[in-house]
Amino acid sequence: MLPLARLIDRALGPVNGPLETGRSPPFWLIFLGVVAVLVIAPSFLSRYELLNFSNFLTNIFLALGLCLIWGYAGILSLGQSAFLGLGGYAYGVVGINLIEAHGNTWLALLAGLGFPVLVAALLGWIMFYARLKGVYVAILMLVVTLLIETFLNQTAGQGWSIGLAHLGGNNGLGRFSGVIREPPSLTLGFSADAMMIFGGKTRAFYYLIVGLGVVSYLGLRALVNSRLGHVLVAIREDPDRTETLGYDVRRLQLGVFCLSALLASLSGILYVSWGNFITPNVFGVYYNILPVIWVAVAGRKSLTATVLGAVFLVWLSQKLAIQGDIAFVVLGFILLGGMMLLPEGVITGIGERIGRLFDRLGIGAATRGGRHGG
Amino acid sequence: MHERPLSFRRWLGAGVALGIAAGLALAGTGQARAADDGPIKICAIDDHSGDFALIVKPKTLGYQTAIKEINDKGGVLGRKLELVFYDGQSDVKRHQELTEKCILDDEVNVVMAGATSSAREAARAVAVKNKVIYWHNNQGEGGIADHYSFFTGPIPEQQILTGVEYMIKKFGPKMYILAADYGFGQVSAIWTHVAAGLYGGEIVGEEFIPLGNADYAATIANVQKAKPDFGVFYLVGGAQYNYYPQAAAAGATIPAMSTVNIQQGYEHKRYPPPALKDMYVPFAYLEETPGDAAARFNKMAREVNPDEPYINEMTRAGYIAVHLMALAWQRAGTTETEETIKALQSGLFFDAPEGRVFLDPATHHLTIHMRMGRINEKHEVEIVEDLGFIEPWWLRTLGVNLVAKDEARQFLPWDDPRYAKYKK
Amino acid sequence: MAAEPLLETRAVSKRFGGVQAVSEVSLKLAPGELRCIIGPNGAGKSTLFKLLLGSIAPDEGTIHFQGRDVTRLQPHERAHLGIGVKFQNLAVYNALTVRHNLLLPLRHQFGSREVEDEIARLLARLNLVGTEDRLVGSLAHGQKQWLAIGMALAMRPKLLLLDEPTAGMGTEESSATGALIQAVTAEGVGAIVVEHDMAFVRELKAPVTVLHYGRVFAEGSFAAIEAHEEVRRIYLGAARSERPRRLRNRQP
Amino acid sequence: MDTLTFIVSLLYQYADTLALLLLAAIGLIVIFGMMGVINMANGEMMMIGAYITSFSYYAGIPTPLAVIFGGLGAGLVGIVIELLIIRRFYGQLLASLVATWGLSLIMSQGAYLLLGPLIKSVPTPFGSFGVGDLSFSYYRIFIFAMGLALVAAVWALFAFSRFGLHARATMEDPSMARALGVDVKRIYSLTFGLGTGLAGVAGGLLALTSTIGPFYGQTYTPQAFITVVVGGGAEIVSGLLASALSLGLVKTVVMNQVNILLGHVAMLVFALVVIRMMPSGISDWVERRRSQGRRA
Repeated sequence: MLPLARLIDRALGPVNGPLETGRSPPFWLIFLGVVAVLVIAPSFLSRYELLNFSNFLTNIFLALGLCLIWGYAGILSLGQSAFLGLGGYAYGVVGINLIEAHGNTWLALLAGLGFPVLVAALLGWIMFYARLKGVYVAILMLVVTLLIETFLNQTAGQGWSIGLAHLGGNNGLGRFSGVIREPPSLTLGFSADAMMIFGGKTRAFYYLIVGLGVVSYLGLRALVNSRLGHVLVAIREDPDRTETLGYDVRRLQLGVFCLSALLASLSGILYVSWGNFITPNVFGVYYNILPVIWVAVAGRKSLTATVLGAVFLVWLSQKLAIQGDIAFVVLGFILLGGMMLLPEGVITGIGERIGRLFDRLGIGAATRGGRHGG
Repeated sequence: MHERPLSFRRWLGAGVALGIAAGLALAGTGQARAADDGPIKICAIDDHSGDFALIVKPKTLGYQTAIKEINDKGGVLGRKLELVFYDGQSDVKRHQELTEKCILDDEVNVVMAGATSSAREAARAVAVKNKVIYWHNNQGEGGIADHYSFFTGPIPEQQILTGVEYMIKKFGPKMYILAADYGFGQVSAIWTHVAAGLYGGEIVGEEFIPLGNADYAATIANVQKAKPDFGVFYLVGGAQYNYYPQAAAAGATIPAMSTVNIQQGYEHKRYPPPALKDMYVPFAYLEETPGDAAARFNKMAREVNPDEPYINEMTRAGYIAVHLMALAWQRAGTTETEETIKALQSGLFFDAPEGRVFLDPATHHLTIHMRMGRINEKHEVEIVEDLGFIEPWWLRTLGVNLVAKDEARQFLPWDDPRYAKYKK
Repeated sequence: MAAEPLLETRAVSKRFGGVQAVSEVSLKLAPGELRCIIGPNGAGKSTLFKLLLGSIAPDEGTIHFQGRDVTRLQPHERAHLGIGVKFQNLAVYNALTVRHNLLLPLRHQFGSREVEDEIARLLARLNLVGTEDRLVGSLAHGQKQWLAIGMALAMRPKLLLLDEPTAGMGTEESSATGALIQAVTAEGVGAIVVEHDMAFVRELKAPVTVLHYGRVFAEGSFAAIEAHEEVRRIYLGAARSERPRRLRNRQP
Repeated sequence: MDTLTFIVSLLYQYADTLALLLLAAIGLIVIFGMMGVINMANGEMMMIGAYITSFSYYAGIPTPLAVIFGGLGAGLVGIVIELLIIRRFYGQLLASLVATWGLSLIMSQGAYLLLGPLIKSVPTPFGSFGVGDLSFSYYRIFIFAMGLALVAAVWALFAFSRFGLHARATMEDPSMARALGVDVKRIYSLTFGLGTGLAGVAGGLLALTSTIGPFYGQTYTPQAFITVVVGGGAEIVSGLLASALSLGLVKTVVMNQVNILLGHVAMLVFALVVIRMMPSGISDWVERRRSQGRRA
């Protein structure tokens, strides 16, 4: 074994367990390379490209959260965007009310992270403590999110205000009132004259997302390879059995569901900070099918594949939008085709297949079947 | 114990990662910047998929028709017009992203985007922030006063006030409002209250229908119980159109007025008669609009796209917007934004398919020749009254004058103290 | 403390819709006692099993474990009290290694140092030495069954519930399993084996309880049960007389 | 308004709500109950039924036959889908759910691309009748009756036919059924086809009183889901009936007394309360009460 590999193995111990794709030294070298490219990217991207790329990246947290609950813990939510939306709305409502008085958005950030988790806790308590099974959880979440959309759509009237924040119905938070009060961008800092504003076009925002993305990715890798991660996989494989091994499956499911809501709400807050805009659309069918497509197509049992899949597919659906009508059909075919041909995910699956081909040809070293955690 | 040989699989996974990152990073870095002698770019973001595709698709045809017509005559300022089209997918966030792309990436000269008020606001906010001229080209709830924003669709004082006044005179004072339960429907309902107050009407019932609601047994009974003289319907989207056949089947059809049905969704062509009998529409444009100009316009549009099922009010609005921009660029002698806005505010008029339109410098809305149409039992359109040329006067009565003073807000009927008493 | 049974059910009953799955079953099990529960298909064996492990609660009756009423406790709570379970199906985690499978139960009571010794001890006992880092998906069928029993043992249970522990095993493997169960009970662990395979029950030489239509039909030594005319009849006639059992909760 | 009119009106509305819940959910719950699969493309099957009904009608085929064609067409499509797609996801319920969601995207948007947004509606038959000040549609009452008739037909099919016997055996224990000589794969294909066929008939029936477009069926999907969640998959017929009757009551009362939005909200809240209190579905709960009553 290469000494370098041993060194990396030791340094990366917590994040480098068997429950994640990509554990070899070359992987980590390339990982560092990618991070380096991300760090220098703003110097060669145009203003639009940076803005657009930042937008793509805001989705990562939503995707990671879905990957965690679906791929690792076996809970599929078809309404995951509900938490993105609730996070965005809660952040925006508090932000609009406090930005002028406080000059920062710390409390808004807290509200944006906390509110969706509370909702997730309530729904999760109902669903998991009733031992509701998989497909019910999946479709109930879809019904819940669609109903939130319907509710928010009708909040255009004057009465629907929370303090200074007018819910604005279908027009979006803070709109549809004489004076438009947009939700503010994240404004963080510890003294009044050293506030940092993370608007969508700023490099600060871009670096914030890249930083949070790397931290979340590594943090989740550590989580899934920890004892808790093993328990989650055990719950996915067989909840009844896991219970008899002394684990309170309901509580763990609830906990991981709340964590995924937290991640989704982070996407929501960043999305609002990016464009100062959020509408009930984010609760609709398409916003909820998109993360499912990313995670399913990329490979739901791998955080790495999920991140790559999310960024690539968001980029693709924007490209498709430019082509016109065919966007949804193509996405539908990608989802269906991906699931039928490579059920473990395209990114995971193609890699595995080519790896096997090379093994057969005697190129490269033997791989141990399935050790990638798939 | 954890010894694991390198595998091609892992190499590959990482390679894909790097490839995508690099691809994204490099995508488009080499794009050529628009030169001043290149084409003038008009960004159009219309829904060609999703819920609103049916009503919005004809709008793109309006842009295409105008651009073809202008380019055939040599373009503007010696430059051709070019349509940069994106599918908004009936998705608000998509409108926001694509507007960013139009402005920052394609560097277009004008943005025309969004049909629903939400998509409009998403796109408009981006355009305004980037100081780019924005057009909204279908009917709307009105009230927007903004330096960069221009409108070609009819607004409440042109449609709702006149329409309700006509209906009260013809059928009596009692009306029942059915409105889609979102911004547009709610504001239109308030305007209807205002109209009822101004013209001696009485609102005997009001119901807001969630988007996507498909069955109307309760609503039909409620309407019948209230015994209105006529209905005022602001129903939006496929599921809400269900009201009409269901009411017809229950034998509960009443004369009704709408500002969105027929002129956008051509329901009279899509439903077997007589489901929409006695539907009254105060319209700027229908394919059935009388006159040579309308006939010429329909023919021109059909040459551009023979498959379009119906030339609707949005086709006309898109068509006018492009022509007005062309006139403004011509008059300004440049495509520079501030100069162009000055030209747009210089009193432009254009011979639109329904008659002459005048772009009001003070409010950035149009004076429009409005007509009242009735759908008969065979689902043909009868023009029952010529409502005449109606100015966009409401914003002016609130003191808005965009020539003299910039604004960046939307006035809603509840912002007008004179109307406070009509609200419930 | 022989007076206090390890496990006692007092007239537990469970209905599913219109079907009475378990009816007033009363059982007693002493520490270190081994008991087999048999019965034709649909006799209520699996329902009783689920009632004992706690994944369903009885409609009536109570369940006591070491004198404590556990009727309303959840499976994970019962697991911590010392009830270990091995399901009929191959309830091992194919996506995890043998080591991680064992770690799941072991982590409750062992620190990182002792846990290694415990794993080694279990592997030796289960004939699984050398498979530690293999994914469970790649093990042979019998090995998986042993691992499943091992995971139940890893909880250091006082009572072991085993549902068809030898399903799908060859004769030799079955004998080894029987020996393992007997060895465990010899250490003072009570065990209930729900079994369909009469040959294996014979091998265990343990007292037998026969369920029929959800009721305790007969009880006694294996020899007595084997000789029991009525038992022979219901077993042979089972296929014909079985009432349609409706399947509930067909959720994934 | 007199009391009679009020009662008739309320009953009519209840029947109307019930008809929608039954028709939207019946195909879904048959497939879910028998196979455990949630067919996310149920709405699209209704769309296919509606489209075929409309095309047939305008091709000169009598309306009842047109609706039957709609059901047959959707049933055939369902069998093909089962053979090509669902079959690969046996035992992976979440995966089959996601795959059918992808299918739903393809079918709705594909129908839009191929056939456009404009499908001619079919005229509503039968006319109307009046009670007091109000008038009502005969056809809406007819579709309520049809909803009940379809439920009864499903019950009879499973209770009395050979297919039903095999299907029930398969549902209870597929490997046992296989051992007894049942062609389990064929049963699954036919069951899926039956479910989509029912959705197709429902789509055709509702098409006679609705706008038809590519997204027509999706309108009914949330209500259908709630009905299935509340009903549970264990008892197809009694589950569907118990669920639709209770949900319909909640919705009708709230809609009548407050507004439509709260009618929908009340349905969801009711569903959440039901699953918290009776996780195995309302039919199981009802049956248990009943059997307790019998015992007492």
